[in-house]
Amino acid sequence: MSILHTVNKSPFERSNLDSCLNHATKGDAILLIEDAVYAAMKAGTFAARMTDAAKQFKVCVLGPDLQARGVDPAGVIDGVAVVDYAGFVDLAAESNAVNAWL
Amino acid sequence: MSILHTVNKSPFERSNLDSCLNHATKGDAILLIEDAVYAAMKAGTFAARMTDAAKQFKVCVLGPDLQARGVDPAGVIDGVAVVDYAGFVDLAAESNAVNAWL
Amino acid sequence: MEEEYEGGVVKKFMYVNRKAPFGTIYALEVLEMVLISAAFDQDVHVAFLDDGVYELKKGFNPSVSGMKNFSNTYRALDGYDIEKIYVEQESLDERGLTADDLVVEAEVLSRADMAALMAGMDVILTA
Amino acid sequence: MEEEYEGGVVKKFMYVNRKAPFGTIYALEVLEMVLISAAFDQDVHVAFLDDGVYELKKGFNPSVSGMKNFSNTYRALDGYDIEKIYVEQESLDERGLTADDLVVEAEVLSRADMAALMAGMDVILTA
Amino acid sequence: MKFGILVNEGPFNHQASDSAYLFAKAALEKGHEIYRVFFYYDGVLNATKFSEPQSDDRNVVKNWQKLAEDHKVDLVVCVAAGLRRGITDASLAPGFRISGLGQLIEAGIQADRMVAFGD
Amino acid sequence: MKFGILVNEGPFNHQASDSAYLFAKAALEKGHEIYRVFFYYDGVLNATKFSEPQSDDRNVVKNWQKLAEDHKVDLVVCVAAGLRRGITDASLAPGFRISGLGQLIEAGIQADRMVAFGD
Repeated sequence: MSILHTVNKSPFERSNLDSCLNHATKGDAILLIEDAVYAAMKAGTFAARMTDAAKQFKVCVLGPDLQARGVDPAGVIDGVAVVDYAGFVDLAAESNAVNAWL
Repeated sequence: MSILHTVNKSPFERSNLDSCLNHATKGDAILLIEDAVYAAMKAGTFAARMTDAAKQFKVCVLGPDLQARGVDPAGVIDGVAVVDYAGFVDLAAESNAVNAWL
Repeated sequence: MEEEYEGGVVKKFMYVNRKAPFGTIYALEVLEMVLISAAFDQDVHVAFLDDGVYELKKGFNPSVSGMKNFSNTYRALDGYDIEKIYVEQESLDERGLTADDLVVEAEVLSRADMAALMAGMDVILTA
Repeated sequence: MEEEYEGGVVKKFMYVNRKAPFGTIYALEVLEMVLISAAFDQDVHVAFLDDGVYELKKGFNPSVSGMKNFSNTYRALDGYDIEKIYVEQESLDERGLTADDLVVEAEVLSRADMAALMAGMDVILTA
Repeated sequence: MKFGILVNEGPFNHQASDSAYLFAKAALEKGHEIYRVFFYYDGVLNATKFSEPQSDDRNVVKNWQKLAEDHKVDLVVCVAAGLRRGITDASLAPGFRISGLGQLIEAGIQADRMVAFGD
Repeated sequence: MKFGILVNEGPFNHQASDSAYLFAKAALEKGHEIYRVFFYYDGVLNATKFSEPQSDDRNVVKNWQKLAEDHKVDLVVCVAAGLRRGITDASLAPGFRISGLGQLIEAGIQADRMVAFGD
């Protein structure tokens, strides 16, 4: 049993990502899309929290949304995987349910 | 010179109120409307920050929005004034400009 | 609401309420979703966490704005055989609320227990 | 954009950008507002703070989604005589960005200086 | 005093439009003037003539129309924002007019205070 | 595998609709089935026939219509959410159909996974 959690808001603007991290359980996957991709950046005040999360969960970030925003995939936190939309589909298919933290 | 700042989002969900408090200057008024009225409640983890803010700024909260949400005006932080829409209009008229923290 | 599902599949549905009422319509429209779901024989769970706990606060009175007061509908949920209602303890605590402030008798769960409950769902719908 | 204002009043306008680009349209539509404002002889200030600093990040490429890449428009602002562009230092720092990451040469202000600048405005427009 | 009002969000989904309307009403009741209400971003959706809210809910579009009727308030919908979102002459409710974004800037110049409501 | 998709926000103002569309396209390209796309809340605004985006921007409404045409995807707009917001037969774009909220629950039952996109 595992859940794919999707988060789409900047961690600087909203509490969605925090709430997601507080409710994900061992073995779950977390996919950062849209404005949540900023949470995957190595630099900045949120990086420590995400680096820690990447040790507990399978954390992924949507490549096309990084690219749109000019975020270099090389600047993504170690342990966070960059996936495309096909990878998003695979993550959803591999999980038992998808929980969107809107 | 003084500014009326309006904030309309819950401090638990978004960073708008924090950002407003970081940018208001001495003599400014802050009006909590819509979901930001929860920030005026005496109880809860945000109360300390608002109690402090009420010492630095003229902090007001929109009564009809408290009422809609079932928040008792008696539970509002000391130093925060409850106003109606006419009071909102007065606050806007008395300030030099209105800054909506959307 | 006459729709009836005859397929025989029973899934665990969870409707997650995380938004404050009135500032946006999500609370009301999630509630409409929950009501419709009663017509399908599914295992319905309704969860309130984060600002969603404000949706259950007693004393709503949006008469000034003319917005709908949907508070009574929460109370009527058990008439629709929707009885699995959960509220998160930490979300209440952070907002200075207790179970006595709420219009329904909900099961109060710790954050960890809420997470464990979510982990077992088949369909999770949020707004 | 042929509109011209002839009243002679000159006010201090500030357009405040606090939202990340692409996730919502606010960044793009605030920019359209700023461009239109050039036709009126007003004292225009454009401020970037909080997630708004991401709007100026180099390297936008939203080709996958087909959304408009409005990055070049920021660079073209001085062609419209819009030269008072301010970015907040603390907002950059929190997000691990520096002035070198930005597509425009903006004046970098401390949060306190940004607040002081805002305090002197006549009209503040945000989204 | 002359107020300009900016509405950034559509009806029903956000309270912004209700707040703006109640502010405008209160200002008029106190003898102030509403120079213009400008609808931008999703705010343009306040001007659809097809909205049919439930009978026990308020009618946001009608509220604006009544304000325009009773107090000759100028309700302006941004043409560019409207085109994207399907608010054009074909869907525009009576009482609103479609015009350029310059009308917002002009309201900022002419009005004594601009007050914005949004998400 | 059968996917159900829920779209909570209107076009242009939020990326949700774009993300949902690109997810659906990728799922179809991988040989999955889209059981239904359900438009709720402001998501109903994706179904307006009056949208005319600028020529250098994507056309969100047309994207959905093409998906429905090419892959027979069932695009359902919630009747109650639509009425409030002015999405009725008079404004509905071809390729979409209006129906009850039960169609969302049914999609939740029939599809192997529900994926939601919103604000």
